[in-house]
Amino acid sequence: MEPSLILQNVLTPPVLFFFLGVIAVFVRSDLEIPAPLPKLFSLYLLLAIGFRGGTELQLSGLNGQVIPSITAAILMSLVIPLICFIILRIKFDVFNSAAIAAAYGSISAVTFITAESFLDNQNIPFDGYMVAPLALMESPAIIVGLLLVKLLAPNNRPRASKIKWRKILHEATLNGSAYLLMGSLLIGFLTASTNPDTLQKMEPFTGKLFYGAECFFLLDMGIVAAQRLPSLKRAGSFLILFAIAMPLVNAILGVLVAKAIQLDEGNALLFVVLCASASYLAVPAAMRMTVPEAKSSYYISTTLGLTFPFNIIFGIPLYMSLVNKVIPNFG
Amino acid sequence: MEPSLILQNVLTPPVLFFFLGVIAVFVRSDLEIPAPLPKLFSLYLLLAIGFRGGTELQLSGLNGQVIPSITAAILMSLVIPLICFIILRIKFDVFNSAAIAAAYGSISAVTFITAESFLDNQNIPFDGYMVAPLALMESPAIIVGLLLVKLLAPNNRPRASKIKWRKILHEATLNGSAYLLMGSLLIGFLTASTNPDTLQKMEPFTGKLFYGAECFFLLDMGIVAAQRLPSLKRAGSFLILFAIAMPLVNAILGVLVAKAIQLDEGNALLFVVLCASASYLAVPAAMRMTVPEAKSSYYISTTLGLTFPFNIIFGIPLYMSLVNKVIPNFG
Amino acid sequence: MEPSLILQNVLTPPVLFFFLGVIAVFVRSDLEIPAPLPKLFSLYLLLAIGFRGGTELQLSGLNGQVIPSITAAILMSLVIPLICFIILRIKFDVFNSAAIAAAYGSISAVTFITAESFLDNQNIPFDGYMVAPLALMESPAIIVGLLLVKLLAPNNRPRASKIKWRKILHEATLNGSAYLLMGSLLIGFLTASTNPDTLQKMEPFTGKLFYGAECFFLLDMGIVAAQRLPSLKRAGSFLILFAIAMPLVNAILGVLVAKAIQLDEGNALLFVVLCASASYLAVPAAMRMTVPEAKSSYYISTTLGLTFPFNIIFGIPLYMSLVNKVIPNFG
Amino acid sequence: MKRLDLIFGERELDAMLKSLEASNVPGYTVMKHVTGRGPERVVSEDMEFTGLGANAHVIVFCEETVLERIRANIKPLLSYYGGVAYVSEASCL
Amino acid sequence: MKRLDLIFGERELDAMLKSLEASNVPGYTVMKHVTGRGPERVVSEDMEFTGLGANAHVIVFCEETVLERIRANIKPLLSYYGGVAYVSEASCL
Amino acid sequence: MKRLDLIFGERELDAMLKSLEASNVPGYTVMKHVTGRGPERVVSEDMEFTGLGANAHVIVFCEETVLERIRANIKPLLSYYGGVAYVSEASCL
Ligand SMILES: Nc1ncnc2c1ncn2[C@@H]1O[C@H](COP(=O)(O)O)[C@@H](O)[C@H]1O
Ligand SMILES: Nc1ncnc2c1ncn2[C@@H]1O[C@H](COP(=O)(O)O)[C@@H](O)[C@H]1O
Ligand SMILES: Nc1ncnc2c1ncn2[C@@H]1O[C@H](COP(=O)(O)O)[C@@H](O)[C@H]1O
Ligand code: NA
Ligand code: NA
Ligand code: NA
Repeated sequence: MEPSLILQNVLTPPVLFFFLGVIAVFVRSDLEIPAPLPKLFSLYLLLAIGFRGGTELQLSGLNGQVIPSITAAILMSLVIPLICFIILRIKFDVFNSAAIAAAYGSISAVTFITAESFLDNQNIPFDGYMVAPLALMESPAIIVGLLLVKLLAPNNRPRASKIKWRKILHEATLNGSAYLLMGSLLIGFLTASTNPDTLQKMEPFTGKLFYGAECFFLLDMGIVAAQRLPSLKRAGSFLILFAIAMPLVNAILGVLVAKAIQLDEGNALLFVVLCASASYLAVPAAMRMTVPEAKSSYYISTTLGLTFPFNIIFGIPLYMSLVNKVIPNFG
Repeated sequence: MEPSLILQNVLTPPVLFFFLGVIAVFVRSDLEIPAPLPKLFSLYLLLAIGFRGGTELQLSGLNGQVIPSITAAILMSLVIPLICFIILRIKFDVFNSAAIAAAYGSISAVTFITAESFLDNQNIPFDGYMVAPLALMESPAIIVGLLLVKLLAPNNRPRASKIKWRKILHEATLNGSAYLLMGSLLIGFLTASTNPDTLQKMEPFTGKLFYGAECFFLLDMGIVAAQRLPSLKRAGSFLILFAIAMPLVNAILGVLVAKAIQLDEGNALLFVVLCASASYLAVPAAMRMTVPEAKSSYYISTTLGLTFPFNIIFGIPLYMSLVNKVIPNFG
Repeated sequence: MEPSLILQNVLTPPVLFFFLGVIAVFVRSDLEIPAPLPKLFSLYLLLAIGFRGGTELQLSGLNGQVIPSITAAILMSLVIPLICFIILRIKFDVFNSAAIAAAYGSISAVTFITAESFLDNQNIPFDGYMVAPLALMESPAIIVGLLLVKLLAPNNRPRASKIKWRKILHEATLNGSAYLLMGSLLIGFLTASTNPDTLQKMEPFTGKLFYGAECFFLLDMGIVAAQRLPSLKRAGSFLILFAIAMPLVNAILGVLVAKAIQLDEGNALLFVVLCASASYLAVPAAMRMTVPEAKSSYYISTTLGLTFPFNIIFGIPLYMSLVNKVIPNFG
Repeated sequence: MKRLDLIFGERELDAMLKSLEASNVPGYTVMKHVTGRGPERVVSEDMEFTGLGANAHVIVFCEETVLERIRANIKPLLSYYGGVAYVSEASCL
Repeated sequence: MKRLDLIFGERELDAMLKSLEASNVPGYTVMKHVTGRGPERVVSEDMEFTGLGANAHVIVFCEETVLERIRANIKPLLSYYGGVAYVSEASCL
Repeated sequence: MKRLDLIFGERELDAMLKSLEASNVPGYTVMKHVTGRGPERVVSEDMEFTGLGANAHVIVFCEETVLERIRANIKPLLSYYGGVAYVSEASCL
């Protein structure tokens, strides 16, 4: 079943445009999407999924699966970095281990979006409020990562860089992408509560345009991901293995939790994808500032160069069949 | 009534996104919308309101309230700078007074757009041709500002900078934003006259997308406005007071004129907002070139840092209730 | 008949916005669309016409006029550069002649788009698959241009710059714009074959938004074209004449071929426009790299500064009446 | 040979370049979207959309004699509109 | 007079500028979106959207005495976060 | 220590950087989207979307000996594609 699912996934415009970007690098085309255009699409996607998630959260209310999903998601973003850290310490120092671990505890919004498109394509229903867990998994992972450094870093760390609580919380909640996602979620929620009429005026921008903009951004992500591969090679086989195996491990953990909190098929996939995906936005930005001892090429080349493509291409359909096996479908 | 109107105004997506931007600066989030993305949205908004205004101007024809509105608007953009200038001269030299005065005589397109959204939200009808006064209020205010400098500036002004008539007219009518707004208006008018079928092909771009793009731009405006506050503090309390009180004075003048020319409720609000708003696009660009003696931080920090947020948040609902009081509603 | 057609063409939003840009330069307005915003629109338009063309190619299948159109188009893109080269050699050296010839053998996607809008406006049907010839005419022209240099360039060309076959093929097929156009075409084709449901999810982005984005881009093209005029003057009257006369010659060749392969009115116009238009994207980029001896101002100022505006304003309606005369209409 | 670094408001770029051309410079290089702080003003990138623009950084490599002409032409512009100009030694590679 | 060229990660820009201000510089010029390679890292433009950003290039024209203060303040930042700093001679036009 | 300023067409950037790497430079800094005028060509920002691109400005701080190697490698590229290269003195902060 998986091969056909993978094929179905690969033959959708977002994934095809991702491939187009990857191939552009491999065949050395000079196709490029100059800065700050990728930033435009990145900001747009965060704003749009935040806003839509907020409106759906309001519509569904805080009952049913919402609270369990959010609680479980936050828990996962605390636990996964710890597991990753232990594994990474086999090969890396505290700084690098903590930074990479935080990235894997956090999430990738674009992987999430692609999973939503996949579900749409398979006509499997899911709830818009799953954006809330998405928005809430960035900060805890960053906090765990910084705590690990604060507690376990060698004492000879230069004084100037002692991480203070204030700074940890600041980086965890207020870095640009986390802030925009949370803020748009709140605005969507508030608008749906007080001004439901205006929702349809936002719809062409946050809704209709979304799928195409996602394709455009994935074209760029393909280029960026493929350009990370050389530095991935330099990072060594341990990290390469980690970047593929860890998402699988996290996905298995995720599907078990999803079963435990009785998520439906669609929501379960999204939950698993949150666990299995790794951050290349909020976490690298936070780590660069607070743990400059960690090599940014490690956490960027793994998350962007390997885990992201893996999830986009193979991961999502794989996790889908995992969900189908573990969670009985009462469709 | 006003508090509830203000609350209703504040709880719309554009204003909420504006707040999101403001708060981002206050809590020191690293959210930023890198140049030239704000320019993209600014150009888009000018093109879209110009085009739509032009089509509606064609549909409504030049009869009825159109000519009086335009005449009154141009008059206001000549009178308001004079009043402002006299007040500003209490504290500032000719250069700074003239530059700030010109800004307050001119208009802010985004304030106008937000007022339109407000009316939409309140289900109060208004006419699209009010974009014509909007487009026509920039140039006269610039001309008055430059004339004040030409006539009243001290004689020891360096020769190189003597402003010539040509230059005054050039800056007044041909600076980028005024030119794009007027041009799009004309194109909209021409298209509606000769090719009405193509209007609906423009609609997804100039119409449907508009509300969302407005939100995105207001997010940036929030960031930019909040970043002006420190230099506002340095500008002193006189200017701070001016930036709040002057819009109110201009709004009162505006509502009296609106009553005199018998504008309907909706159009009256738009007219008042034109009077009360201040320019941060065309006028600063023109003043920087022709009156470099004026401190740009003065006219920018007042218009962008204070008058704009004030109008967006409190001004519009306040002016609405002013209109409701002064102009009897035959709804 | 032509004057009225020209007027009808001129009074459409895309052409009017083009004029707005041209006039902005002539009256020295400071309106500018800063980089990389034009690149954004350029990438978007290529992606969108590619994708739409691909889907329509799938829907229409490879029968009927498709194969003849494509074959004829490729043939034209091989023949036209040879004719141009012979003419250009009267005045220019091998390098400049080959580079300009390649540009005129290739195509301008925006001219093509404007022709589609023109047909739409005239309610003349045409087939979406004409994007396939568009996509396939860039590479052959580049190959011919580079071959001419390789074979005919003086022997004292520095060794470092000997063009290798590999490089010729690389530049011809893999430069950014050709790659994106072909790739999007393929993705559109694949999506329409395997996932027709997702087509309507792309529609708001690749379809609805298109006309407005085209207008915005043409505004920029107007600015850019007008800015090329001074260097055109320096290029001399031979090149100016060439830039107007050559499109006409190519159009006549094109209409004869279109008649021979029995294209319908609409498709015939598009085919003629492909022949008559000249490249300012793929070809200049390729020539700059491989034939730096050629002056880029020659091939850029002719294609962008003269041929493009001529085609957009006069060419398209002129070619339409040519098509009407040569090809009997069984409407 | 000399290297001249000019930093000033983007809006004055055309005037400055015209003035450089009048001084017969052999060439120049322009970097836009530059920000900074002088004795008085802070120039930040976020004001670009307002039309105020940021700074431009212009580099000119030229002979001493050309520099004399530039000095005469540029100084009034700089003192009127603001901006700075510094000279260092340079030589062709 | 001296010219100081600082090149380092954009994310450290605020800290650097604060440190320059603390050294009482008369002004500075900032170019962002700069890429490059140092002994260890390659910085490329395409990572901008991730929040990692590119490099910033900061130029300061100042007197020797100011340079001393800058050196004291900036060196720890550079050695901790990475980045390079070079000094050359310059003079006012 | 030396400072090398290279200014040339963006499209040649890859070739130039490869050539710099071959000269074993310790690092380099790249600024793109640079415009300017040389003896022949005017390079303006508005041509970026055509794929012609603008100029790139590359700065290399290196020792005299490295400069020798760069000179040998870069000169042919510059004379073929166009572009300029200037050297000045510099020292580490
Ligand atoms: N000492 C300095 N070092 C480097 N750049 C400076 C210096 N002073 C001024 N600038 C630059 O020159 C621009 C214009 O200066 P001003 O006209 O003095 O505001 C500033 O925005 C800075 O970018
Ligand atoms: N030798 C050099 N010449 C020019 N720029 C350099 C040099 N070394 C480093 N850089 C710049 O400084 C940045 C930071 O250097 P690093 O912290 O060593 O990675 C690099 O990305 C380059 O842009
Ligand atoms: N004398 C000069 N001073 C500063 N920049 C120059 C000079 N000459 C050339 N350039 C720069 O080098 C680029 C390429 O020069 P060229 O190949 O001569 O057209 C120009 O576009 C300018 O940006
Ligand atoms: Na995760
Ligand atoms: Na006003
Ligand atoms: Na052609």
